[in-house]
Amino acid sequence: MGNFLKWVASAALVNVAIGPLALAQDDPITLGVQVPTTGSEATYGKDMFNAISLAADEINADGGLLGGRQIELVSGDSACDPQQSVNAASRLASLEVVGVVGGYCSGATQPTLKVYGDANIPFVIVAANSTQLIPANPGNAVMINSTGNDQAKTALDFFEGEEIEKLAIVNQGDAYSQDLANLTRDAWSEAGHTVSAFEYVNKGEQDFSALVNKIRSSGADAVFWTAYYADGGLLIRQLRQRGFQGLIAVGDGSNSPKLFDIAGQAAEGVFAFSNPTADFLPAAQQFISDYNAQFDNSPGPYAPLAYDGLQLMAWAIDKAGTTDGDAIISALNSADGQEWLAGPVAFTPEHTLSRSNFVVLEGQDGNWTRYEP
Amino acid sequence: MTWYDSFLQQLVDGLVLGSFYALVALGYTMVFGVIKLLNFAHGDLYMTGAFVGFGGLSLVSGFLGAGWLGIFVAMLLAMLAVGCLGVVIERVAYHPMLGAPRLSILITALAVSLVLQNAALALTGGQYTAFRTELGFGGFNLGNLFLSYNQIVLVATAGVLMIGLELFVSKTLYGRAMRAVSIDKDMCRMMGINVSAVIAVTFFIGSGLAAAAGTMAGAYYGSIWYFMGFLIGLKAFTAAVIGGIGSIPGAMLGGLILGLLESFGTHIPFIGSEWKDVFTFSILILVLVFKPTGLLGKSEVERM
Amino acid sequence: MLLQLKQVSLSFAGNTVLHDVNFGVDSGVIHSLIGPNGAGKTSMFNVITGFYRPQAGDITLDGERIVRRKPHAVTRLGIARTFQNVRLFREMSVLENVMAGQHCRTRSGALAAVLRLPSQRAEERQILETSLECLEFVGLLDYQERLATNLSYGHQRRVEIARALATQPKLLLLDEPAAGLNTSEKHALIELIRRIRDERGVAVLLIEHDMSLVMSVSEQISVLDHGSLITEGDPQTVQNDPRVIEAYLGQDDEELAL
Amino acid sequence: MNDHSAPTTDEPKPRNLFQRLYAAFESPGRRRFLHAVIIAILIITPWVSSQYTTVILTNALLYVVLCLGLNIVVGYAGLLDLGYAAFFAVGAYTVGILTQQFGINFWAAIPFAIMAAALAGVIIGGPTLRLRSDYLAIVTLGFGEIVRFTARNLEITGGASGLSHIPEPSLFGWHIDNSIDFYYVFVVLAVLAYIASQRLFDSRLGRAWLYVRHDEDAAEAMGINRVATKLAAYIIGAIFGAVGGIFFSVNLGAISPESFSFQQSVLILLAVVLGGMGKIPGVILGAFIVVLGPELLREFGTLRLLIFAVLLLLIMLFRPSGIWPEKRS
Repeated sequence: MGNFLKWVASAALVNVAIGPLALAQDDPITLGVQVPTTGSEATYGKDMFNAISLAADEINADGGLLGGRQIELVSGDSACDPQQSVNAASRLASLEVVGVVGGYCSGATQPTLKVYGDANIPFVIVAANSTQLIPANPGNAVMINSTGNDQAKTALDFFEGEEIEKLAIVNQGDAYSQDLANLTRDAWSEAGHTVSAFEYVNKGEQDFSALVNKIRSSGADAVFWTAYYADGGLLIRQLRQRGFQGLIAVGDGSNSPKLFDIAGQAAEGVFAFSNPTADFLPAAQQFISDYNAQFDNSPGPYAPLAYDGLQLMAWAIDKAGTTDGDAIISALNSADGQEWLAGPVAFTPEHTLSRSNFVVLEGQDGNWTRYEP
Repeated sequence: MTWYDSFLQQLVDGLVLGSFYALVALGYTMVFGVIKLLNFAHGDLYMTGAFVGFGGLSLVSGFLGAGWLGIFVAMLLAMLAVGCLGVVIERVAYHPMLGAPRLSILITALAVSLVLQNAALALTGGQYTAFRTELGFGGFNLGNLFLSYNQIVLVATAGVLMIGLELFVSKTLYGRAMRAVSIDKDMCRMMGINVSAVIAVTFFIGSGLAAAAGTMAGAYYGSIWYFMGFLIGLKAFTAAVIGGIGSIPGAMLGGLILGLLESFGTHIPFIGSEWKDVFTFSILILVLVFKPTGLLGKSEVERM
Repeated sequence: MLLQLKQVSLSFAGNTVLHDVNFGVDSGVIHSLIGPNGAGKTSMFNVITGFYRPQAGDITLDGERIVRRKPHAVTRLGIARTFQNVRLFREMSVLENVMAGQHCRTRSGALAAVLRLPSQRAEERQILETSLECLEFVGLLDYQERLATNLSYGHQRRVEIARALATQPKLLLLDEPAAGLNTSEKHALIELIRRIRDERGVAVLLIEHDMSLVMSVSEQISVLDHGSLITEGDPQTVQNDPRVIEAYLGQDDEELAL
Repeated sequence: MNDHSAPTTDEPKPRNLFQRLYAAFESPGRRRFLHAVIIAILIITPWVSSQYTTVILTNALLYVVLCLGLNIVVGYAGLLDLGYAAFFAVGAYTVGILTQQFGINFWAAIPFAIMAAALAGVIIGGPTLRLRSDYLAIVTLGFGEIVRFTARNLEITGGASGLSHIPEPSLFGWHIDNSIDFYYVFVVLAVLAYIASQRLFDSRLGRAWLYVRHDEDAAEAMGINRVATKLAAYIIGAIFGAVGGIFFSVNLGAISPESFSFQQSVLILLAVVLGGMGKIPGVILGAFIVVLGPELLREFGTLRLLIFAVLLLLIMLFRPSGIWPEKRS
């Protein structure tokens, strides 16, 4: 029993106290990380946590913030559940963190906005991008992921450019992928094209054979998968195995190189919509290799945004020159094109990303390359 | 594709999916048979089986390759290991609870499920693991009907396992003891049957079958993760109940029916696939309303 | 006639259990139903109380049809019963057991309970008083706090009778109330049965194998054999009826020994 | 066991620490004192603790309401329910839709939500009550999933994103909007749920649940309508769940299908069984454990649920009938 507890305790230390153990100074700057690290979404949450801690390590190694103060991260596991994330947010607020970075599940992020708002804590929302977050934002939060509208627009242009007529759209029934699917469907029908199939699958389902048959018999020219890479990889495999010849495109939840691990050969020639990610920015090559070295894994779809989120927060703290909430919030909103991995950051008056720079990627030789039609 | 071809394709696909459900449902139903426990950790044994099978395959692929031969060996390893794990779980977590209220054992099973899931989460870091094999995509067409070799091997393997189980239960001493224990434990004790041993064997076989299904699913679909047991556990439970929980042929039938329901449920005209699960659960409820003990379940003794 | 069965037939999977039974119980009498094992006596109880549905026939209580009614409805109309093998709520106290009987004589529901309405409190008092009175009647007032399962078998039988009386029946059905009792307990039971009729005016219909008890307590006896009623009458008549002797012969002579 | 000649009280058995501790609170005087202390602690807490504590206590009190409701179904009537979150969802969504989409006043929407939940109780209970408990388990699970999928698929429920901007309620000019306000709302709800549970338990209906649970035939022979009694348990349990959901929705201001998953149902059931089915203080304890446990383990990051599960397993192994079981069983 004693040994077990020791094991648990040491394992927990490794997990939580990521940060400048060796260089710790007297007065660190504590930042909260709100991502799901348990439950079915932990795959994505842990990936984001890793990227954020990587960014914190880099900043700390460079001498920290505000003249040498180190960043210390506190995990706030949201478990992708609204109530749990409110609990986590309240805990972070009570710990008086200087800022919070994170936000993955839109549904779980939304109720936390008020918690941080009331405590006047700056919040960089890195992945959650439902349009419902915009009016719920009391002004202390900024969203650095483009909203579904931008992506739907990119998708529309791309599919039209490829002369697609009948489009099959598949989502996973969660807020993010359903939202993107609905927006794309509406845009596609409005443009006078046919949505030949509009389908749902459950997260964690492995067998898509019935779905693939349905898509095939609907005569779709192209399939658009709006959800995440893990199940997307399985769908792509099964589509190709069953002889679907048409075009396959995936949304930014699937733009991870891990898609190739799961889908294998079948992912060759698959298109993805994405912010310019890690893979083509010179700075990002370093990120990928660092990430691989530290976590023995390649970064997932939201790792670059998560990394940027912490960098942005650190930049704002330095710019504000203080840990005061108001100063940091106004510094965040003054961002004018700061750029790390996922492109320049600047905000609209609604605190959302002021640009859409979705690009189209193509799977080639087990990795993403920029696609220019 | 014509309507007819589409129908046949759904049928074949439903049967493939159903054989996974059936294999997992068997474990549910067997454990329920002997100790009247809804073993909610069963889906997680499937997950554990997939990971052990994955480990096993990387061990043996060096000299056996990662084709079906290697996968079979890995599957046997997984069955053995997870079978033993099942026995250990029964000994540690369920056996001390046999006198407790049945709901308490159910909650214990939930706790075991949480332990397995979160241990896997901690050990894998939450990552999806690609289950790489050398299986081809090959297959053949019968008219417009496509059958892959993998599907055939898979269904055949599941079939062999199920027939083997049926033979074991009906022909061997242990199998008969198992049936006897499911009817009256106290009587069995008086007759000198080692009830604990029978329960252990039941857990071993049930867990082993889940591991077999897990390994095959990993190899066939190509990726595994710590949460993969949840949904199939739920579905296998559903399948076992449709067939009549406690009945071995019932679990097989229930698994196949559920597979077919899901396969056809995706294609119901006018309502989209988002209603597929609503459709499946509605059928389940209807079955139970009209046949309260499942399709092949023994009907209750009349009251009084 | 308080209870009236007309041409009642019951069968299970082709096996006839009751065949064209015509049978009646007068108000305020102690009436016994006897017959060899397997004659269909308990089945008849189950038909009367609504646990079994007869395939044919009619049953009335005080002129009201009770056939095809659910057991709880039959109880509400005034028939209470005990079971051949005592069916108390074993893990509940004796008093709580008896209180069950008052359920069908009260009506307050969830809302009244949550709000503790005066009517509900009055009803709870009534339940308690009636139950205590019934316990006192069977002489077990001192045992009210005990768990039913901790009582002796004889006492359990009495609790079951008290519970049945708490439903305030017109007719009480006792299924082998003397089984498993010793001689002194049997005498006490005879006295209790008489008091139930004399003091409470409840008619009693009992199934019993103990012929001395039957003969001493009954005013009317019906004999059932192979699902058919073979004779009826006062103890003297029945005792001397050759058909009765025939029905019991070769079966179990001792049961007839008086 | 068999032949007690004289009426004695049940002989005291050697008692362990737990039992003595419980016994200390069985006498009415001490219980009243304890109630007063607990109420006082509940009132003072938000003024002496952090916002975080207030928020998780609010959550725990919500669970108290839900668990007491499920306890009526599972603990009193003995019906296994794996889809209790469905009632929680019906309450939350009814209020959410009526207030946010139709602009109906929150308090006016409550009766509709309660009626909707009662109706859901009838729909779920009606056809299923003759099933054996294991079958009941899957049917209730199925209903729970049907409700969740329906919420996810319909437009009026906001699809997978759910409903947001559910207006905060006001009561006689008191605008209930911050975490302390909601904390007190849930204190009131939990206390009401406690009183209601206790009163139901001590009533004719409460006893009827126990009779039916112990011996259906004997209960029926005593004039108790088995089906109506069980249905009443479902309906009342549903109403408790709906009340929890109603205030849950305004507390968070946003609801989405993931709050009403199978795991949610399981967690509530877990609290009930862990604490001690049928025993009100036990159930309350269970509710606090399942909410506070994972929170206290937050330090452990990803491992917190693993540790929680192991602790849970140990508790069940050492206290198989729950931590604070019903006295008799």
